[in-house]
Amino acid sequence: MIKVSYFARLRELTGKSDETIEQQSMTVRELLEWAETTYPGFGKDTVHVAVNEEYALKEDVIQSGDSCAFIPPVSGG
Amino acid sequence: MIKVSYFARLRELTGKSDETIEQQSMTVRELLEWAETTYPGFGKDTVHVAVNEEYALKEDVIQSGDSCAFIPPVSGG
Amino acid sequence: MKPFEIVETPIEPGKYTEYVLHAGAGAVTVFTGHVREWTHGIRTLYLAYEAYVPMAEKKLAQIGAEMEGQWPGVKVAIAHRIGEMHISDIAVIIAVSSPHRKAAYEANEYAIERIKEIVPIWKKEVWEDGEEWLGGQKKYPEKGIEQK
Amino acid sequence: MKPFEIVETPIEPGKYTEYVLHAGAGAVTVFTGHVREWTHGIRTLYLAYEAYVPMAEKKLAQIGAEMEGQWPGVKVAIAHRIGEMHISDIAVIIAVSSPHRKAAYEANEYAIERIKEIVPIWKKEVWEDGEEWLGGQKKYPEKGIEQK
Repeated sequence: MIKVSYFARLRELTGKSDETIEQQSMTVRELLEWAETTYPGFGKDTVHVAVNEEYALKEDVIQSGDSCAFIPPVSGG
Repeated sequence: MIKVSYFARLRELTGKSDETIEQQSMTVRELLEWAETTYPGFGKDTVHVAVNEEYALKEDVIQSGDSCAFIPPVSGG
Repeated sequence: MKPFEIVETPIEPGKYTEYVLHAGAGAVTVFTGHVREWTHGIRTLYLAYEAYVPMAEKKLAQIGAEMEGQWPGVKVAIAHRIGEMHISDIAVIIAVSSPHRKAAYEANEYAIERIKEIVPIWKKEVWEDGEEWLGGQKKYPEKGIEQK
Repeated sequence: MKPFEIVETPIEPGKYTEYVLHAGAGAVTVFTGHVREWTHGIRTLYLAYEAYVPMAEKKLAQIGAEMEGQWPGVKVAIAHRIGEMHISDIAVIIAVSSPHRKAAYEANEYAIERIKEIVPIWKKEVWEDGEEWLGGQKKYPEKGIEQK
Protein backbone atom coordinates (compact mmCIF):
# COMPACT_ATOMS: atom_id res chain seq x y z
CA MET A 1 0.00 0.00 0.00
CA ILE A 2 1.55 3.25 -1.19
CA LYS A 3 0.32 6.63 -0.01
CA VAL A 4 0.36 9.47 -2.54
CA SER A 5 -0.31 13.20 -2.04
CA TYR A 6 -1.38 15.87 -4.50
CA PHE A 7 -0.66 19.59 -4.35
CA ALA A 8 -1.64 22.80 -6.12
CA ARG A 9 -2.73 22.20 -9.74
CA LEU A 10 -2.67 18.42 -9.22
CA ARG A 11 -4.86 18.62 -6.13
CA GLU A 12 -7.41 20.56 -8.13
CA LEU A 13 -7.11 18.22 -11.14
CA THR A 14 -7.57 15.03 -9.13
CA GLY A 15 -10.03 16.53 -6.72
CA LYS A 16 -8.20 15.01 -3.77
CA SER A 17 -5.29 15.71 -1.44
CA ASP A 18 -4.17 12.13 -1.05
CA GLU A 19 -5.10 8.50 -1.65
CA THR A 20 -3.56 5.06 -1.34
CA ILE A 21 -2.55 2.68 -4.11
CA GLU A 22 -2.74 -1.05 -3.49
CA GLN A 23 0.74 -1.99 -4.68
CA GLN A 24 3.63 -3.77 -2.97
CA SER A 25 6.27 -1.95 -5.00
CA MET A 26 6.65 0.11 -8.17
CA THR A 27 9.19 2.46 -9.68
CA VAL A 28 8.74 6.21 -9.72
CA ARG A 29 8.36 5.96 -13.49
CA GLU A 30 5.52 3.45 -13.07
CA LEU A 31 3.83 5.64 -10.48
CA LEU A 32 3.91 8.63 -12.85
CA GLU A 33 2.50 6.50 -15.69
CA TRP A 34 -0.26 5.26 -13.41
CA ALA A 35 -1.10 8.89 -12.54
CA GLU A 36 -1.15 10.00 -16.16
CA THR A 37 -3.49 7.14 -17.08
CA THR A 38 -5.76 7.65 -14.10
CA TYR A 39 -5.89 11.47 -14.39
CA PRO A 40 -5.67 12.66 -18.00
CA GLY A 41 -3.77 15.92 -18.21
CA PHE A 42 -1.62 15.04 -15.18
CA GLY A 43 1.49 16.13 -17.09
CA LYS A 44 3.91 13.49 -15.83
CA ASP A 45 6.86 14.96 -17.75
CA THR A 46 6.76 18.11 -15.62
CA VAL A 47 5.96 16.41 -12.30
CA HIS A 48 8.50 15.21 -9.80
CA VAL A 49 7.93 12.56 -7.16
CA ALA A 50 9.12 12.82 -3.59
CA VAL A 51 9.41 9.57 -1.64
CA ASN A 52 9.38 10.02 2.12
CA GLU A 53 10.03 13.76 1.67
CA GLU A 54 13.05 13.42 -0.61
CA TYR A 55 13.14 13.90 -4.37
CA ALA A 56 13.37 10.53 -6.12
CA LEU A 57 14.73 9.52 -9.51
CA LYS A 58 12.61 7.80 -12.14
CA GLU A 59 14.32 4.45 -11.50
CA ASP A 60 13.93 4.52 -7.72
CA VAL A 61 11.70 1.80 -6.30
CA ILE A 62 8.81 2.69 -4.03
CA GLN A 63 7.88 0.12 -1.39
CA SER A 64 4.62 -0.51 0.39
CA GLY A 65 4.44 1.84 3.37
CA ASP A 66 6.29 4.69 1.61
CA SER A 67 4.72 8.15 1.47
CA CYS A 68 4.90 9.72 -1.98
CA ALA A 69 4.07 13.22 -3.14
CA PHE A 70 3.60 14.48 -6.65
CA ILE A 71 5.52 17.76 -6.99
CA PRO A 72 4.45 19.96 -9.90
CA PRO A 73 6.86 22.79 -10.83
CA VAL A 74 7.45 24.78 -7.66
CA SER A 75 6.78 28.52 -7.48
CA GLY A 76 7.67 29.66 -3.97
CA GLY A 77 9.43 32.88 -3.14
CA MET B 1 37.90 84.94 5.40
CA ILE B 2 37.69 81.19 4.78
CA LYS B 3 36.19 78.79 7.28
CA VAL B 4 37.78 75.36 7.60
CA SER B 5 36.59 72.31 9.55
CA TYR B 6 38.52 69.32 10.86
CA PHE B 7 37.22 65.82 11.45
CA ALA B 8 38.35 62.57 13.00
CA ARG B 9 42.14 62.18 12.98
CA LEU B 10 42.61 65.77 11.80
CA ARG B 11 40.41 67.15 14.57
CA GLU B 12 42.57 65.34 17.11
CA LEU B 13 45.81 66.40 15.38
CA THR B 14 44.92 70.08 15.21
CA GLY B 15 43.10 70.10 18.52
CA LYS B 16 40.21 72.02 17.00
CA SER B 17 36.97 71.45 15.08
CA ASP B 18 37.18 74.56 12.96
CA GLU B 19 38.91 77.87 12.48
CA THR B 20 39.01 80.76 10.02
CA ILE B 21 41.80 81.73 7.68
CA GLU B 22 42.24 85.40 6.79
CA GLN B 23 42.47 85.01 3.03
CA GLN B 24 40.44 86.47 0.16
CA SER B 25 41.02 83.50 -2.12
CA MET B 26 43.28 80.48 -2.49
CA THR B 27 43.29 77.21 -4.39
CA VAL B 28 42.52 73.89 -2.76
CA ARG B 29 46.16 72.96 -3.33
CA GLU B 30 47.30 76.07 -1.47
CA LEU B 31 44.92 75.35 1.38
CA LEU B 32 46.32 71.83 1.74
CA GLU B 33 49.87 73.17 1.69
CA TRP B 34 48.96 75.74 4.34
CA ALA B 35 47.53 72.94 6.50
CA GLU B 36 50.58 70.70 6.10
CA THR B 37 52.89 73.58 7.08
CA THR B 38 50.73 74.66 10.00
CA TYR B 39 50.09 71.14 11.32
CA PRO B 40 53.04 68.81 10.68
CA GLY B 41 51.81 65.29 9.96
CA PHE B 42 48.59 66.58 8.39
CA GLY B 43 49.10 64.20 5.45
CA LYS B 44 47.84 66.43 2.67
CA ASP B 45 48.28 63.73 0.02
CA THR B 46 45.58 61.60 1.62
CA VAL B 47 43.23 64.44 2.55
CA HIS B 48 40.42 65.74 0.38
CA VAL B 49 38.84 69.16 0.63
CA ALA B 50 35.13 69.83 0.43
CA VAL B 51 34.07 73.37 -0.46
CA ASN B 52 30.53 74.22 0.56
CA GLU B 53 29.80 70.52 1.09
CA GLU B 54 31.03 69.31 -2.30
CA TYR B 55 34.32 67.61 -3.08
CA ALA B 56 36.70 70.03 -4.78
CA LEU B 57 39.63 69.48 -7.12
CA LYS B 58 43.13 70.70 -6.34
CA GLU B 59 42.85 73.54 -8.86
CA ASP B 60 39.49 74.83 -7.61
CA VAL B 61 39.58 78.33 -6.15
CA ILE B 62 38.20 78.97 -2.70
CA GLN B 63 36.70 82.42 -2.11
CA SER B 64 36.24 84.39 1.07
CA GLY B 65 32.99 83.26 2.67
CA ASP B 66 33.31 79.65 1.54
CA SER B 67 33.06 76.84 4.08
CA CYS B 68 35.77 74.23 3.64
CA ALA B 69 36.22 70.87 5.28
CA PHE B 70 39.27 68.65 5.35
CA ILE B 71 38.14 65.09 4.58
CA PRO B 72 40.59 62.39 5.62
CA PRO B 73 39.97 58.92 4.15
CA VAL B 74 36.40 58.02 4.99
CA SER B 75 35.50 54.83 6.87
CA GLY B 76 31.76 54.74 7.24
CA GLY B 77 29.61 51.66 6.89
CA MET C 1 10.13 30.35 15.98
CA LYS C 2 12.13 27.75 14.06
CA PRO C 3 15.04 28.93 11.88
CA PHE C 4 13.53 27.17 8.84
CA GLU C 5 9.79 27.24 8.87
CA ILE C 6 6.54 27.42 6.96
CA VAL C 7 4.07 29.71 8.73
CA GLU C 8 0.41 30.54 8.29
CA THR C 9 0.45 33.93 9.99
CA PRO C 10 2.04 37.26 9.03
CA ILE C 11 5.84 37.22 9.02
CA GLU C 12 7.52 39.59 11.48
CA PRO C 13 11.06 40.30 10.25
CA GLY C 14 12.44 41.23 13.67
CA LYS C 15 12.55 37.77 15.14
CA TYR C 16 14.44 36.28 12.20
CA THR C 17 16.94 39.13 12.26
CA GLU C 18 17.47 38.69 15.98
CA TYR C 19 17.99 34.97 15.50
CA VAL C 20 20.92 35.43 13.10
CA LEU C 21 22.58 38.30 14.97
CA HIS C 22 25.56 37.52 17.22
CA ALA C 23 28.73 39.23 18.45
CA GLY C 24 30.74 38.06 15.44
CA ALA C 25 28.25 39.33 12.86
CA GLY C 26 29.33 42.49 11.07
CA ALA C 27 26.69 42.36 8.34
CA VAL C 28 23.08 41.25 8.18
CA THR C 29 21.05 41.04 4.98
CA VAL C 30 17.31 40.54 5.09
CA PHE C 31 15.37 39.79 1.93
CA THR C 32 11.60 39.93 1.97
CA GLY C 33 9.45 38.93 -0.97
CA HIS C 34 6.17 40.83 -1.11
CA VAL C 35 2.90 40.42 -2.98
CA ARG C 36 3.04 42.93 -5.84
CA GLU C 37 -0.03 44.56 -7.29
CA TRP C 38 0.92 44.42 -10.96
CA THR C 39 2.68 41.62 -12.83
CA HIS C 40 3.10 41.90 -16.60
CA GLY C 41 0.29 44.44 -16.74
CA ILE C 42 -2.20 42.24 -14.90
CA ARG C 43 -3.55 43.36 -11.56
CA THR C 44 -3.20 40.80 -8.78
CA LEU C 45 -6.06 40.67 -6.26
CA TYR C 46 -4.33 38.24 -3.96
CA LEU C 47 -2.04 35.21 -3.92
CA ALA C 48 -2.65 31.81 -2.40
CA TYR C 49 0.39 29.78 -1.42
CA GLU C 50 0.35 26.09 -0.65
CA ALA C 51 3.21 23.89 0.58
CA TYR C 52 4.10 20.30 1.29
CA VAL C 53 4.96 21.53 4.75
CA PRO C 54 7.27 18.90 6.30
CA MET C 55 9.29 18.50 3.10
CA ALA C 56 9.40 22.26 2.52
CA GLU C 57 10.87 22.83 5.98
CA LYS C 58 13.45 20.11 5.35
CA LYS C 59 14.41 21.72 2.05
CA LEU C 60 14.71 25.17 3.64
CA ALA C 61 17.04 23.65 6.24
CA GLN C 62 19.00 21.96 3.46
CA ILE C 63 19.44 25.32 1.73
CA GLY C 64 20.67 26.76 5.03
CA ALA C 65 23.22 23.96 5.30
CA GLU C 66 24.35 24.54 1.71
CA MET C 67 24.87 28.22 2.55
CA GLU C 68 26.90 27.46 5.66
CA GLY C 69 29.06 25.12 3.60
CA GLN C 70 29.65 27.61 0.82
CA TRP C 71 30.05 30.75 2.97
CA PRO C 72 31.63 29.70 6.28
CA GLY C 73 30.51 31.84 9.20
CA VAL C 74 27.06 32.74 7.91
CA LYS C 75 24.02 32.16 10.11
CA VAL C 76 20.67 31.77 8.38
CA ALA C 77 16.93 31.85 9.04
CA ILE C 78 14.28 31.38 6.36
CA ALA C 79 10.50 31.46 6.64
CA HIS C 80 7.81 31.15 3.98
CA ARG C 81 4.19 31.95 4.62
CA ILE C 82 1.32 29.97 3.09
CA GLY C 83 -2.37 30.71 2.69
CA GLU C 84 -4.00 33.78 1.24
CA MET C 85 -1.90 36.96 1.04
CA HIS C 86 -2.69 40.45 -0.11
CA ILE C 87 -0.73 43.33 -1.64
CA SER C 88 2.53 44.08 0.24
CA ASP C 89 2.24 41.07 2.54
CA ILE C 90 5.53 39.25 3.11
CA ALA C 91 5.52 35.82 1.45
CA VAL C 92 9.12 34.90 2.25
CA ILE C 93 11.94 36.17 4.45
CA ILE C 94 15.63 35.28 4.29
CA ALA C 95 17.87 36.60 7.08
CA VAL C 96 21.61 36.07 6.83
CA SER C 97 24.37 37.27 9.12
CA SER C 98 28.06 37.07 8.34
CA PRO C 99 31.30 38.49 9.67
CA HIS C 100 31.68 40.39 6.36
CA ARG C 101 29.17 41.91 3.98
CA LYS C 102 30.07 40.16 0.72
CA ALA C 103 29.03 36.75 2.00
CA ALA C 104 25.85 38.16 3.52
CA TYR C 105 24.72 39.45 0.11
CA GLU C 106 25.82 36.43 -1.91
CA ALA C 107 24.42 33.80 0.43
CA ASN C 108 21.10 35.63 0.68
CA GLU C 109 20.65 35.77 -3.09
CA TYR C 110 21.66 32.11 -3.36
CA ALA C 111 18.89 31.23 -0.91
CA ILE C 112 16.07 32.81 -2.90
CA GLU C 113 17.26 31.17 -6.11
CA ARG C 114 17.38 27.77 -4.43
CA ILE C 115 13.94 28.25 -2.86
CA LYS C 116 12.54 28.79 -6.33
CA GLU C 117 14.23 25.58 -7.50
CA ILE C 118 13.71 22.94 -4.84
CA VAL C 119 11.25 23.90 -2.11
CA PRO C 120 7.77 22.38 -2.59
CA ILE C 121 5.73 25.57 -2.38
CA TRP C 122 3.21 26.68 -4.98
CA LYS C 123 1.75 30.08 -5.72
CA LYS C 124 -1.66 30.71 -7.24
CA GLU C 125 -2.28 34.18 -8.62
CA VAL C 126 -5.85 35.40 -8.42
CA TRP C 127 -6.88 38.28 -10.68
CA GLU C 128 -10.19 39.98 -11.21
CA ASP C 129 -11.10 37.59 -14.02
CA GLY C 130 -9.24 34.38 -13.32
CA GLU C 131 -6.59 32.49 -11.46
CA GLU C 132 -3.56 30.30 -12.22
CA TRP C 133 -1.09 28.10 -10.42
CA LEU C 134 2.35 29.39 -11.29
CA GLY C 135 5.48 27.34 -11.93
CA GLY C 136 7.39 26.90 -15.16
CA GLN C 137 6.02 24.01 -17.19
CA LYS C 138 9.57 22.99 -17.98
CA LYS C 139 10.55 19.36 -18.06
CA TYR C 140 12.44 18.32 -14.96
CA PRO C 141 15.90 16.91 -15.64
CA GLU C 142 16.10 13.11 -15.57
CA LYS C 143 18.92 13.19 -13.04
CA GLY C 144 16.74 14.87 -10.49
CA ILE C 145 15.66 18.29 -9.31
CA GLU C 146 18.43 18.69 -6.74
CA GLN C 147 21.25 19.22 -9.22
CA LYS C 148 22.34 22.79 -9.90
CA MET D 1 12.51 60.15 9.71
CA LYS D 2 14.29 61.38 6.58
CA PRO D 3 15.08 58.88 3.80
CA PHE D 4 18.78 59.83 3.92
CA GLU D 5 19.93 60.71 7.38
CA ILE D 6 22.64 60.71 9.98
CA VAL D 7 21.24 59.83 13.39
CA GLU D 8 22.59 59.83 16.92
CA THR D 9 20.17 57.31 18.41
CA PRO D 10 19.73 53.56 17.83
CA ILE D 11 18.55 52.65 14.34
CA GLU D 12 15.19 50.89 14.15
CA PRO D 13 15.02 48.97 10.84
CA GLY D 14 11.21 48.91 10.68
CA LYS D 15 10.69 52.54 9.76
CA TYR D 16 13.15 52.46 6.86
CA THR D 17 11.61 49.25 5.54
CA GLU D 18 8.14 50.75 5.75
CA TYR D 19 9.31 53.85 3.93
CA VAL D 20 10.49 51.92 0.84
CA LEU D 21 7.54 49.51 0.70
CA HIS D 22 4.71 50.20 -1.76
CA ALA D 23 2.16 48.26 -3.82
CA GLY D 24 4.59 47.84 -6.73
CA ALA D 25 7.43 46.46 -4.61
CA GLY D 26 7.95 42.72 -4.98
CA ALA D 27 11.31 42.59 -3.22
CA VAL D 28 12.87 44.44 -0.31
CA THR D 29 16.49 44.07 0.76
CA VAL D 30 17.70 45.49 4.04
CA PHE D 31 21.39 45.61 4.86
CA THR D 32 22.50 46.42 8.38
CA GLY D 33 26.13 46.89 9.34
CA HIS D 34 26.82 45.93 12.94
CA VAL D 35 29.67 46.48 15.38
CA ARG D 36 31.63 43.21 15.43
CA GLU D 37 33.50 41.98 18.46
CA TRP D 38 36.59 40.65 16.73
CA THR D 39 38.47 42.13 13.78
CA HIS D 40 41.71 40.52 12.63
CA GLY D 41 42.08 38.84 16.02
CA ILE D 42 41.73 42.09 17.97
CA ARG D 43 38.82 42.53 20.34
CA THR D 44 36.80 45.69 19.80
CA LEU D 45 35.42 47.35 22.93
CA TYR D 46 33.38 49.91 21.06
CA LEU D 47 33.37 52.11 17.99
CA ALA D 48 33.02 55.86 17.75
CA TYR D 49 31.67 57.28 14.50
CA GLU D 50 31.91 60.91 13.50
CA ALA D 51 30.42 62.62 10.43
CA TYR D 52 30.39 65.91 8.59
CA VAL D 53 26.64 65.72 8.99
CA PRO D 54 25.16 68.07 6.35
CA MET D 55 27.54 66.86 3.64
CA ALA D 56 27.10 63.22 4.67
CA GLU D 57 23.33 63.50 4.29
CA LYS D 58 23.77 65.12 0.86
CA LYS D 59 26.08 62.32 -0.22
CA LEU D 60 23.67 59.65 1.02
CA ALA D 61 20.93 61.31 -1.04
CA GLN D 62 23.27 61.44 -4.03
CA ILE D 63 23.88 57.70 -3.71
CA GLY D 64 20.11 57.18 -3.62
CA ALA D 65 19.77 59.20 -6.83
CA GLU D 66 22.54 57.18 -8.47
CA MET D 67 20.70 53.99 -7.53
CA GLU D 68 17.40 55.21 -8.94
CA GLY D 69 19.18 56.11 -12.16
CA GLN D 70 20.94 52.78 -12.49
CA TRP D 71 18.05 50.55 -11.35
CA PRO D 72 14.78 52.20 -12.38
CA GLY D 73 11.93 51.51 -10.00
CA VAL D 74 13.98 51.11 -6.84
CA LYS D 75 13.06 53.13 -3.76
CA VAL D 76 15.79 53.73 -1.19
CA ALA D 77 16.36 54.81 2.40
CA ILE D 78 19.76 54.99 4.08
CA ALA D 79 20.69 55.95 7.62
CA HIS D 80 24.03 56.02 9.38
CA ARG D 81 24.41 56.39 13.10
CA ILE D 82 27.20 58.39 14.72
CA GLY D 83 28.56 58.49 18.26
CA GLU D 84 29.63 55.61 20.46
CA MET D 85 28.36 52.15 19.53
CA HIS D 86 28.79 48.78 21.15
CA ILE D 87 28.85 45.17 19.98
CA SER D 88 25.92 44.31 17.66
CA ASP D 89 24.65 47.90 17.44
CA ILE D 90 23.55 48.92 13.95
CA ALA D 91 25.92 51.50 12.44
CA VAL D 92 24.28 51.71 9.03
CA ILE D 93 21.07 50.58 7.37
CA ILE D 94 20.27 50.43 3.66
CA ALA D 95 16.69 49.60 2.68
CA VAL D 96 15.85 49.07 -0.99
CA SER D 97 12.58 48.04 -2.60
CA SER D 98 12.18 47.05 -6.21
CA PRO D 99 9.59 45.38 -8.43
CA HIS D 100 12.04 42.47 -8.88
CA ARG D 101 14.64 40.94 -6.64
CA LYS D 102 17.77 41.21 -8.76
CA ALA D 103 17.78 45.02 -8.65
CA ALA D 104 17.05 45.01 -4.92
CA TYR D 105 20.19 42.98 -4.24
CA GLU D 106 22.44 44.79 -6.69
CA ALA D 107 21.39 48.31 -5.76
CA ASN D 108 21.76 47.55 -2.06
CA GLU D 109 25.31 46.28 -2.44
CA TYR D 110 26.15 49.26 -4.65
CA ALA D 111 25.01 51.58 -1.84
CA ILE D 112 27.31 50.19 0.81
CA GLU D 113 30.29 50.30 -1.55
CA ARG D 114 29.56 53.94 -2.40
CA ILE D 115 29.09 54.86 1.26
CA LYS D 116 32.58 53.56 1.93
CA GLU D 117 33.91 55.67 -0.94
CA ILE D 118 32.30 59.08 -0.73
CA VAL D 119 30.34 59.71 2.47
CA PRO D 120 32.26 61.80 5.03
CA ILE D 121 31.93 59.49 8.01
CA TRP D 122 34.81 58.20 10.09
CA LYS D 123 35.12 55.24 12.40
CA LYS D 124 37.42 55.00 15.38
CA GLU D 125 38.00 51.54 16.79
CA VAL D 126 38.65 51.38 20.51
CA TRP D 127 40.30 48.24 21.90
CA GLU D 128 41.41 47.31 25.38
CA ASP D 129 44.86 48.80 24.80
CA GLY D 130 44.44 51.50 22.19
CA GLU D 131 42.37 53.19 19.54
CA GLU D 132 42.66 54.18 15.88
CA TRP D 133 40.79 56.17 13.28
CA LEU D 134 40.20 53.85 10.36
CA GLY D 135 40.30 54.74 6.67
CA GLY D 136 42.77 53.58 4.06
CA GLN D 137 45.79 55.87 3.90
CA LYS D 138 45.65 55.65 0.13
CA LYS D 139 46.31 58.69 -1.98
CA TYR D 140 43.15 60.19 -3.37
CA PRO D 141 43.03 60.41 -7.16
CA GLU D 142 43.84 63.85 -8.57
CA LYS D 143 40.62 63.92 -10.55
CA GLY D 144 38.58 63.76 -7.41
CA ILE D 145 36.97 61.32 -5.04
CA GLU D 146 33.63 61.14 -6.86
CA GLN D 147 34.85 59.14 -9.82
CA LYS D 148 34.15 55.42 -9.78
